[in-house]
This record gives sequence, C-alpha cells and structure tokens, in this order.
Amino acid sequence: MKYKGLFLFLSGAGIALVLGWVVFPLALYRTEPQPLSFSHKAHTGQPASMSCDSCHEFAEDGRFLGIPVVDQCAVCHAEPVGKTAGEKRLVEEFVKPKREIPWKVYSRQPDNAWFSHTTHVKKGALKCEECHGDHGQSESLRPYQVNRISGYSRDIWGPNISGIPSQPRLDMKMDRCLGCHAEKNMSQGCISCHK
Amino acid sequence: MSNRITRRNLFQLAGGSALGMLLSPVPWKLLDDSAIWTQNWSLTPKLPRGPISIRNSHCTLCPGGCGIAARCVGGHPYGLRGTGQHPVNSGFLCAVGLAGHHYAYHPLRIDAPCRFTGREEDSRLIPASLEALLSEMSGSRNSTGGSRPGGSIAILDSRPGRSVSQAYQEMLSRIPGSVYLTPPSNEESTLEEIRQISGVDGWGFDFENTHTILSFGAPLLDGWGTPGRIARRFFHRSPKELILIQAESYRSRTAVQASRWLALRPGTEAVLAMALAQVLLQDGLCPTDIPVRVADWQEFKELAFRLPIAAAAEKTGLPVSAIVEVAHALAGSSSIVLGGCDPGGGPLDRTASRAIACLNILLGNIDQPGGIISRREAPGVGLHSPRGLPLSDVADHSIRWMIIDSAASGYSFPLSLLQHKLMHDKGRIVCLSPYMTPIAAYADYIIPTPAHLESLEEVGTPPGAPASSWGLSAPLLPRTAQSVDPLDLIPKMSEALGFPGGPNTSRQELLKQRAAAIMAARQGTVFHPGKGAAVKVSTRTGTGDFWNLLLEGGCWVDDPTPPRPATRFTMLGKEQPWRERLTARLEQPGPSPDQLVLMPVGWKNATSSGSVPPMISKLFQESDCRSLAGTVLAHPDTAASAGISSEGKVRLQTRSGEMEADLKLDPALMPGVLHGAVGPCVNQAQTLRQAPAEGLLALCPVEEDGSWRITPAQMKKA
Amino acid sequence: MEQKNKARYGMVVDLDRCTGCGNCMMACAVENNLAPAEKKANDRTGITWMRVYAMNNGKAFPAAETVFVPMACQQCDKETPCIAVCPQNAVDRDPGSGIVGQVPQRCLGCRYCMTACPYHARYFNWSDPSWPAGMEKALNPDVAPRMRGVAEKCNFCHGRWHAARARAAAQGRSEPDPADYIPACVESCPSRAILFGNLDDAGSEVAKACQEGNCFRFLARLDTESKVYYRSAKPWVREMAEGNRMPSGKDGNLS
Amino acid sequence: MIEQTLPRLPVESAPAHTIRDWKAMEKKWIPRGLPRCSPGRFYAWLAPWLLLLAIGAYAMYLCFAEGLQHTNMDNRFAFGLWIYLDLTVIALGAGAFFTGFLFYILRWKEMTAVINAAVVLGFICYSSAIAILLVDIGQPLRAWFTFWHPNVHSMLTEVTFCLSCYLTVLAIEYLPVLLKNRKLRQVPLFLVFEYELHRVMPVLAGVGTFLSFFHQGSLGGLYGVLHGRPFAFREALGIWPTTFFLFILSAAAAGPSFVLLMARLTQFLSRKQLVRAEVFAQLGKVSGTLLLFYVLLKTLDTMLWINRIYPQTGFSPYSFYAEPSFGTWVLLLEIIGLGLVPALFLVNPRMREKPWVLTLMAFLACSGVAFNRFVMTVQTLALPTLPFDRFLRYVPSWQEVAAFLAVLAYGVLLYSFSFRYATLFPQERDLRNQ
Repeated sequence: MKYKGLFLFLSGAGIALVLGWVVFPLALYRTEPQPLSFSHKAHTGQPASMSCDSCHEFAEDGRFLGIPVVDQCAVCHAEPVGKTAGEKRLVEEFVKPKREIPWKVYSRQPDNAWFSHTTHVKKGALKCEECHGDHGQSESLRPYQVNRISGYSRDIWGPNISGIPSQPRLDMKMDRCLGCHAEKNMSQGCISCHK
Repeated sequence: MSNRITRRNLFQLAGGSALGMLLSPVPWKLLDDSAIWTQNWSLTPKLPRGPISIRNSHCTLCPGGCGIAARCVGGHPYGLRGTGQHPVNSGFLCAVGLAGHHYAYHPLRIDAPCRFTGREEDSRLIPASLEALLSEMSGSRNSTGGSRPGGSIAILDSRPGRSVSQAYQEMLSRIPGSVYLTPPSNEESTLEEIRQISGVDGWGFDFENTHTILSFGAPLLDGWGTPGRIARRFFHRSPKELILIQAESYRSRTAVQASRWLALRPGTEAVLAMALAQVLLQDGLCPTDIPVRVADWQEFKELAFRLPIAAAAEKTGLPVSAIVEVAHALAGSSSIVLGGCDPGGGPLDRTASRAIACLNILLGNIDQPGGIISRREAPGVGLHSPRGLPLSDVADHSIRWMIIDSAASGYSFPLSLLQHKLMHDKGRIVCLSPYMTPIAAYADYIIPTPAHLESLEEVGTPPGAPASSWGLSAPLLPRTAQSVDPLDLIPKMSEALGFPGGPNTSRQELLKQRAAAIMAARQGTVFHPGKGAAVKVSTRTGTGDFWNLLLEGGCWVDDPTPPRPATRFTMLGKEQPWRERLTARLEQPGPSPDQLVLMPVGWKNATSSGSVPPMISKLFQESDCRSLAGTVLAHPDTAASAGISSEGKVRLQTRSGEMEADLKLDPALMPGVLHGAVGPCVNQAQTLRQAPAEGLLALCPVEEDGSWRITPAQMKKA
Repeated sequence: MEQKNKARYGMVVDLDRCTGCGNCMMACAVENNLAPAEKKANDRTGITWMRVYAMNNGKAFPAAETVFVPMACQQCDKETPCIAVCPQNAVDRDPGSGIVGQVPQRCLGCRYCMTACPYHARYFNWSDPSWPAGMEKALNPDVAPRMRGVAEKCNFCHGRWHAARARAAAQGRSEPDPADYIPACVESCPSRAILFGNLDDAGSEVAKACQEGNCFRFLARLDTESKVYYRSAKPWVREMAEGNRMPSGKDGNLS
Repeated sequence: MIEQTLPRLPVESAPAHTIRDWKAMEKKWIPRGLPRCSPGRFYAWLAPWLLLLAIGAYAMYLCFAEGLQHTNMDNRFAFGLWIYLDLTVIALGAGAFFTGFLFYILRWKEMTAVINAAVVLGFICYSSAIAILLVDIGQPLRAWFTFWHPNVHSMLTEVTFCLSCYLTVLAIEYLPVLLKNRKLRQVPLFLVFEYELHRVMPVLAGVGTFLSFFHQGSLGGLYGVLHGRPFAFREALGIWPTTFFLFILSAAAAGPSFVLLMARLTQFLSRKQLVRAEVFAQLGKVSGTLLLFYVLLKTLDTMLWINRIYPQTGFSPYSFYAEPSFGTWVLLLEIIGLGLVPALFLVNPRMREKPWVLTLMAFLACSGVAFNRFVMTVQTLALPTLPFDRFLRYVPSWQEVAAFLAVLAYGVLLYSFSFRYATLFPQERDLRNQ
C-alpha cells in the first residue's frame, strides 16, 4: 500500500468532482412543469405556418408583448381544435374563463434588465433564432428548470453547468449581450440595458 | 497496520476533496448564484408585467377638477400625469394628485365599519356594523321625534354640487328640521360676499385676462383653486403681463413670485382694504357709474374715510406710499382683489372678506373682462342649490346626527367647530371615509367608502373658475368588497329615521341624467383627451356618445357667460350689519407688541383631501418643501422674547389649551408671529389603532366671526 | 462609431420660477419606484432622487429671501466624482446619452461614491425599501426596484429613455423623439421651471438656455462640468451657488 | 479565587481529576521555558473580552439581517466609525510590514526580538479591518464583484486587492509563529512546512512591503482624490494625490511605535521583561525619524493646500475650521501636538533612554496617526459643500460601537492566545535567564 496516500487523495478529488459536476446541478435546479403542452412546430409548420411575430407581437410604441395573452389564443382556439385532452383544458380552463395561462418563460430576464426586442429585431436585424435557438421549431415544451438560489431560469446560465458557452450559444447572461455589443460596436453603457 | 486509517490519511482525503471541489463548479456557481440572489430576492418586490395603456379620468381629491392621464400596466395604474391640453388644469397636477393611484393602498385604509370606544387617548378601535348604526338611528327617532328645530340631522358635505349632494339634499328636504351643511370655504369667500352684496349668484375670477391681482394672503401659487390653471397664467409663455401684489405677513411661496409683497400685519386685512378704498375715493379712481349702482354709497364712503390713511398705515405696518401706489396700480388696469389666507388657517374672517368684496366693486371689477365675471351654473343642477348652510352658522349643540361625507381630513377646520354643534351626550357623528383621518377617529361610526379612483365620481366647477365645467372620474381601480357607496346608504338612513322611500337611483343613472341635461342644453364645448382638443357640444350627436366620451376622461366646459346688465350693490347689507363690524375692525387697537399670535399654516392640497398618499411623506420628512405637522416656526427674536434661544421642543399655550411643538427658528417670519404647521400626519408607522391627531389646530379656538386663524398664544421651553 | 455621443442630455432649472410645490419630488418618487419615507426617515436618511432644498439669503424679516432649489444628480461630465471611485464599475457615463448611470444591482454598498459627491445626490438603502401592502402592483414596470445596502440616484428617468428608444426603433428612427423622452420632474413641473434636452443639439431649448447670462452651475469651481444648470436673476443666488459660501449666522464662517 | 469567579466554565463543574488532567494537558501547549499564568487566570482574563465579542457579534448579525439601518450613518455621513477604525488599524498594523522590512530586507538583526509580535499584530489589524469592512458594506455577498469587475481607477479597488493579498501574506507569515508551538511541531508535516516557510519569509516580507506601500497609500488616496470634497482633496504627484505618500509615511512612522507600545503593554500586563531596552530605543528612533520627516511633508502639504486648493475651489481658507468643535486647534494638534512633539522626543537619544518618555511618545505618535485618520474621515464628511448645507454631526449607534469593541476584543483574544501558546518575544527566555 505504498500509494495509499495518493489513492486517498485522488479518490477524495474524484468524489468531489462527481458531486460537483453531476450531483450539484441536479440539486441546484428544480424542474417545474408547464401548465399546458405546446408545440411551436404545430403553429409554425404546415398548415398553420405562422411566423414568430404573429403571436409574439410588437406594440406600436416599440414594446414587445412577449407571451401572447389568452385572447390571442382564443382567435383560433375558441373551441377545441382537435380532440386532445390538452386542447380541452386550454379551452375550458383558460380561453373560456379568460384566465391567463401561467406559462413559465425560459428566457425571462430579471427585473433590472431592459431588453427591447423591437430594437434588436427591427434595428439590429437579429433573427429570433439567434438568441432563442430553434425553440420555434420545437415539438413540445422542454422542462422548465429554475435555479433554487437565484430564481433564474436555467436558460440564462445556459445548459452547460461550467458556464463555458456551447456552440451555438444558448446562454443568456450579460457577457453574451456585451460580447455582441462590443462586436457590433453598440452601446456598452450600463443603463443602456439596465433599468 | 497499513490498513488502518490514520489522521494523515484523513488529511489526504480532505486535501483531495478540497482540490476536487475547487475544480468543480460548486464554489464558483454558488458565489455567482448567491450574488444574483441578493439582486433578486423576495425582499424586493417583483415588477408588474402586462401591456401598457393610458386611461384618462379626473381627480376628485379636491374641487380643483383636474384631468388625469393614468399610465397602466395590465390595466392597473402605475403613474399619473395631468391630461395634456385639459381645459381645466392644462395638463398639470399637484404633488398630492400625482400619487393619487396610491390611495387604494393607504396604510390607514378602513376596510370595515368601525369606531373608537371613546375620545380618550387609550380608546380602542372596535368593529361597528352598519346595522348597529341604522338601528341606533331608528332608536333615536323615538326620543327626538326627528323634528327638533335647528336641525337634528345634519349632513356635512365637503364637496357640494355633486349628484350625491343632490341626493343628500333630497333626503334632508323630507326630514323636518334637518340641515345640509358645507364646511368653511376658503377660496370662494370673496365671491360669496359679492353674491350677497349684489344679490346675484354665479361669479368667477377672470385671471386669464386680468392685469393686476391684489391677493390678501391667498396661496395662489400653493394649490389655490386648480393649480394648473394658476400656473398656466403665471408661468407659461404668455404675452399678457401680470402684476401680482401679495399682502401677507410673511414672504410665502406666492409672495416670492409676486411683483410686490406687502408685509401686512395679520388681522389688518379689512383695514388695508378700507384704506385702499379711501385712496380710490380720494383720488377719484372709481368708475363713474359705481356711485349710482351702490345703494348705500354715502354710508360706505363715510366708513371708508373713518380711519385716516396714516393711522391705517400704522395699523397695517405698511408705509402710506405703498397703500397709495397699490390703489393706483389696481385702478389703472383690469384688476382682481382676492381675499384668502393660508389654508391651514381656514377662511379669512367675513369682515375682511366683505371689505375686499367692496373694494372690487369700487374698482369696477364686477362683470369686467379681467375682473370678476358672471358664471352660469352647469345645466341640470335641479331643484336644490348647491349652497348649504356654513357649518359655523348652525346653532351650537343642536345636532343629534352629524353625517360627514367624503374628503374630510380633520385638518381643514378645528374639530372644536364640529364639537360645539353636537348635542350634549346624545350627539353622534357618522363619518363616511375610506381612510382614518382625525375627523374619522373622532366619529362614532366610521363607514368605509370607496377610495380615490375606485368609484365613478363627478367633478364640477372648480372654485373661482371663469366658466362652469363638468366631467366624470371613471374608476381606475376595482372597489373593495367592504366599501359602501354613500348613495346606497342614503335610502337606508332615511328609512331608519322614519322617512322611507328615499332616492333609489344608481350612481351611474344619476350621472347619466346629469350628462343628458348638459347635452340637452347644447351649450359649451367638450374636451376630447385623446385628441387633446375640444369640440362644441352642439356638434356632437348622441347622448350615449357624449357619455362615453366623459367616461374616457372628456370634460364639458361652458361657453363664456354674457355679462349681466348693470348689477346693483348694497355694500353694508340690507340692515347694514357690516357698518358696525367694519367700524369695530377699523377702531380695534393693534395687538400689543409683546403679544405672540399663533397662526396655523398648511398646504391646501394636503389638508383639503381626506388623507394624503403615503408617498407625500417624502416632501414632509425628507426635503425642505414642507414642515411636518406639529412644527412651530418663529423669528429668532420672537423666540428670544419668550426666553428661548435654540430650536427644540416648546410648549404652546392658548386659551384652548396647551400642547408640545417642535420649534424651528426662521428669521424670515414677522416678529411676534408663530406659524404652527397643521396636518397632514404623514408618518408611515401609523396604524389604524393609533389614529392621526388634529395637532396644533386644537389650540385654535373658533372666533365669533367663524375664523380661527389668529390666536393669542404663549410659548415656553418644554 | 455609431454610438459616439449621440446626445448629451442636460437640464436647466429656473430657480426664479420654482415655487417649491414638490411636484418634481413626487413625480420622481412615483416614476422611479421609490418607497414612501420610513418612520424615522429624514433629510439625511431618506431616498429622494430629486430633492427640493430651501436656500436663503441669511437675512431677517422683511429682507429675508428664500429660493427653492430642486436638486437631483448633477450628471457631472468631467472627472465625474462618483465614477472614478466606484470599485466595481457600478457607475458609468453612458456614451450615447451622457447620463451618469447607477446600476444598484452591481453595487456592493461601500458608499465611497456618496462621500465623493459634493451635491449629496446619492442615496443609500439603509434598510429594505418597503411599500404599504399591495402597492407593489402600482410600481412602474420600467424601473427596477432596489434592494437594501446599495446606492442609488437620479438616472434622468432612464425608464422613459428606454421606452423612447424602443418607440424610436419601432418607428425606424435612430434617435428618440424629444417629445417622447421627458423626465418625470420636468413633465410634472407646473411652473415649467425645468427645461430638459440635448445639450449638444444647438437648436434645443436647453442648449440655448444654458448659454444665457443668468445661468450657472452649483459648485462650478469644483470643475465637474455638471449637466444640470440653474438660472436666477437674483445675484445673491448666483453668488452663493457658485461656491462662494456667504457668511450666514448659523453656518458661522469666520469673516 | 479565580476559579470561583468562573463558575460557568464547564471545566469547573468537572471532577477534580479531570481538571488536573486538563491543566497538565494545557501546560504542554505552552512554549518550553516560558512561565505563564495559570489557565484559570488566563481564561478569566479572556472572559470579558469574549463577552464583548459576543455583543459585537450580535450587533453585526443585526446589520447582516436587517441592513445598515442599525448604524447611525446616513446619506451625508456615509462613512463612520467603522471606516475610521479600518483606516486606523491598518495604519497601526503597518508595524508588521515595516518591522518585516527592517528585519528581512534591511537585515536589522535586533528586530528579531519583535518580529513575531509585529506579524501577529499586523494579522490582527488586517483581519479585523476586513471583517469590519464586510459588515460595513451593504451587500457583503457581492463583495467579490470588486475582483470580477474591478474599476482600476478606484483607490478602493487598489485597497481591496492589496488588503486581501496582504492579509494572505500575513496569514502565511503568522503560520510559522503558530507552527513553532511545541505540540504542533510534533506533526512532521508542519515542521517541514514551517521550515519551508522560513526560507520564503524574506520574499514574503518584500511582497508585504510592496503591497503595504500601495494600500497604505491608496487609503490616503481614498480621500485625496475626492475633488468634490475640497477639505480632503489634494493635488496629485503623478497619478497619486499627496495624501497617498503622507499615509504611507505616517503609517510607517506609527507602525514601530505601535509595536513598541504593545510590547510595553505586554510587559506591563505579564510583569515580565520581554524585549531588551536597546530594541525599544531602536524602534523609537525609527519611528521618530520617520515621524519627523512626515511632519515636515505634512506641513508642506498643508501650506500648499491652503494656498492652492482652497482658493481654486472657492472656499474661504478658514471656512473648514469655522465650526467651534472643529477649530484650527485640530490642525495644530495633529501636526504639532501629536506629530512634531513625539518626533522630536523620539529622535533625541537621551530622551529615548527614559522608558516612560519612550512609551508616552510612542503613544502620542500612534494617537497622531489615529487622529489624522479621524480628521480625514469625520471632518471631511461633516463639512458642508453646497451653499445651503450645514455642518453635520454624527454619533455612532450602539451597534457600531459594539462592533468596534468586538474587533478590539478579537485583537486582545488573538494576541493573548498567541502570547500564551507561541513565542512572540524570542528574547524573553534569555532575559529571564539573566
């Protein structure tokens, strides 16, 4: 047992690494269900073939209205489209009583961030996919994970627990904003984006 | 041996784990997340989310009638501003109105009927029910018969002229011996005297076209009338020149902005007015038709010359030259002489108001452009005149039930005024109020009504306005379940008092009828807040259309009223009671120089509305804008004469009692005068159980002439 | 290149027009989600991004004169005292607007900026801000509420600036319409004592007004080149404001 | 007797043999050949300080849990007792770096008599400064932002970086002092570690000197750069205001005095001679020389300040000293009473020989530095800047005072433990044998 010390040292390190890289993320994030299942693909694909901004609208004053209100759903879903249980629930629990659907928003930024979709989409000519990935093509809503400490959606930090951005980038932390702003020679001032 | 775990082995394991941890995301992510947690924790509220919209309405906190535009998130107001181009307030609000949407969350909000167990300091707040009130009312019917002369049932209406006021008056008209009361009015005191002198109702100030204003302490630039209207006349790029002469004992906010400030000794307003009248008569500055139109010209002239100018100058503390100059300045152009006083001090005494009204007549200001012009009432007022009996004119100890409606703060008049009118022992006060105010705390029953912006209300003609106006205050916030609409309470009270079958129309119906009446008269214009412009009522077709526009913040304004044919005046009254009163005032010896006088001071916007929004505490506690209630200001010499050299706690004593106050030294004050700041109580730590108190106003007894603004006082170190 | 000094926002406050009504303070407090004053809050502990001070000429009745001085962050342009001292870049000067921006979420609460500011325009959250129950529903969605232990100050209503820029983007303009970006204090002032606009736009009302003879800056000799100008026709006001403290009994200067 | 005063110590309720065992065990931790008082007496001495520490910990808890509303600081007096404390303890803690500098770099062998004590004192001063800073800032959980998003132009960034680095250095320097303990030396690893540490000590002393140089200066710069506060503002030499250099010099001057003072105090309390008189005299000489130099520069700086900065900022020369409680006596006391006087006495060899003069003058020198930090913190903030401002007053709250005292108690405790279980004064054994 000449290498007992080294063995113990390495096993201590190994246990810590497993705890840190595997167990910790599981403990840090809480998965919350979405209130309804939703397929973006069913809306953007055939036959509906809607574009992003047919539901995620821009108001005249330049504000982005974000997740559509239930009245917008009601335009098509006043009565169940199809026979699924989800459709039935949508109509009975939300559309008819005009109750807003409590969606969990993957990309919800904190209250102190000001992000104008209008500026980025209309002036900056960014595509929705550049930040939101292929969310618009998804068949179903992936689980929403919330950080137990900070209360942020996991999408802000990005899927990689190390914080090293994946390619294509999926994280939504400030350094990603700043990187793009620096690249495109856009404002770097704090209150340009903080409210 | 080698299989034993030694201490050294444990160190090795721990060392490895520590290294492993450092190479894992744990410490770094925890550091980051804990920092984000501090930015995001639940101790800071989350922001509301939703579509942004603008909703227009009217402010009903005071009679000013300002149009408000509310920025809303998800339909919920989060910021108010004046409606742009609004004909009444020109897009401006006062500081209190700006936070009007916060009233619903007032920490002193009353959510159920309640009462205090007594008037003592340690009395408790207990629940009271509407049923208990109604049964006590019906019980009292047997003992008093509901027909005591002098008014056994009184309704004190802080906002006369509303449709609810009509309903009150209708109810009272069927109850013998009842009386409809209005609280002392500050801003229209001059107009009220002119009404009595001329026997004609309906007057307004034509500030927009006037050249010279002589104001006897009216806080013109501190919330008078509709602040936006006054501000527009004074400050907005306007080609018309304006001279303001402010006669007041200290350099108030208004005096600072005035072209000339006359440091007038308190209580000598009537003397100055009569001295000015004397100069006008002496120098032949009255228009020629005035002597003909005044019935008692000779008597008045005699009275005006009673006190030599030099004597008047001494009494008022002004140089003779100043009096002469002011008289000439007033006569030389269109002018208005305006009586008033600091809102904390209530109305100017009636003798002074009468003298000021007479001065306007001598100057020929009545029915002249830029003077005091005719103003017809808005259509649809109906059977009852909005004017009630002033509270001070009711016989003492005659009222069994005093019902106080809306916006009564307890800082606009001393509670002793109310107290003296109540019957001994049996007198009861019912206060309809959304918040706990000193007056509510004093009541026997507090009935919660909807808070500001929670119910459909109306706004009538603001004080001193040149033309009548009418608009709606559409609710911007949902009503709370427990609040009671006064209109629903009236028939119940009427029935309890033995007169069933009271008015039974809904609030909306009542207001719709009024709107229809205005529409039917086809006069005036209606302002469209969305367009920022007004259109003639006669061009609008449907009543429904008109109603909807009013609900969206529209405002009807009457056309200018044509001048009345030469009005005749009786300056000193039919039986000439004013000759004696004015004489007494002119011959009254001046106060002795070492006699301190206490003058209550306040801020109209804060003392006139039932309560103040919590945010107002910033102005009182954290800036130099306003003095906290309970502060007494004095010139250092004044304090020195009382043996006090530094700021701090002092005791004030008047014939009404004694009280502790915070002395602040202010060399800007007239020596011998103490300014006692009254209301509002802005302390955020207030709870319903510890009701706000009346404060220094309790030291100010109501004089025979109905005023309480000058009280001899003593001050000593606490 | 695009972002270089598009605008340099500033103010001119006419002290002769100010009646001390407090509208600016209230409008500011409501707009910027300030909490009502705490029970014991006073002029030294309370948070008021805009505060009205009274300045007097030190004389007694009847010669006493007072002007009200609305004072917010003076938005210093040159060697901005608070920017240089902040250890973690929680304050910066926005290059596109000239606004000295404070980001409370970055702040760690050392209060060095507060000792650096000669205008006392910076405020610290000595406790968690608290609103009466339910009032969080009435918060302005465009301004983040602050937490305890951080400094805050006037950012020239940056919430309105953001909204105006978004509106401009929606309309395809690169710069906000001046009519869309008016700070709450300016908007609410009934006597129109406050002018606001782009100081670099020679045609703007502020750019012209700040050149007038009656115009001055508080503590101008400290050379911070603040972007909040004041004006008054009263010589004593100008003299005091520029840093020549006048002997007034209470402050007891030796002269 | 002492046992009776401490009925609550768990030791006392234990059976007699346990106490005996414990006493014997405790004795093994005490360095060989150094007489120390009985453990009962030692822990009785600690009890009041522990109490103070507990009260202070409660006060700090209040600030962490409910925010700094528990202090009497306000928006105008944003720095208070704690910042004053930080500045002062760091200035006094300069004894560590300066003694280290003298011993390791300049090879003044006689400093070996106090080097351990100086390191311990330095460690105490710096760790308490960091601890109180963490209470003083509003958001301690975000304190690391300074490292992640540093503003290199801020003096406070410089302070934070140097302070935390130097505290690490001090901790490493402190370790061998602890590891020399005879029980700890039984662990072979520690022995090796301690030996290795000794070899790098001169390097550490060099690093420490460099870091100290910067943060002492930056603490001075903290005020000197405030061009919005003409009272504190000084013109820059290069990128640093003159206060930068004055603070370095004054701290270097006060540091040896503080070491001297503490050694004297320890001698007095333990009733033993611990350090040879020549060493004290040497410390006094160093302190006095530096202080004289400092007084000269400070005077020069004050003259420049009165004649250049005052007129430039539009403040009248005397307005800063107009308030009766902060008259010109402040300036005179600081420069002459607590500067020139001790400096002159300390440089005089004949005066240095008298122990009481040496001690008193060292005390005055330390007070002078403390007073300078007080003036820079408190008077800077109390003075008005805007024309309608008034001179302000500030009285710390009990929580601030309690935290202040807790830091003092922490220092006493750590110092007492170090004195008992480590060799702070190597000459003690020799002096005892003589």
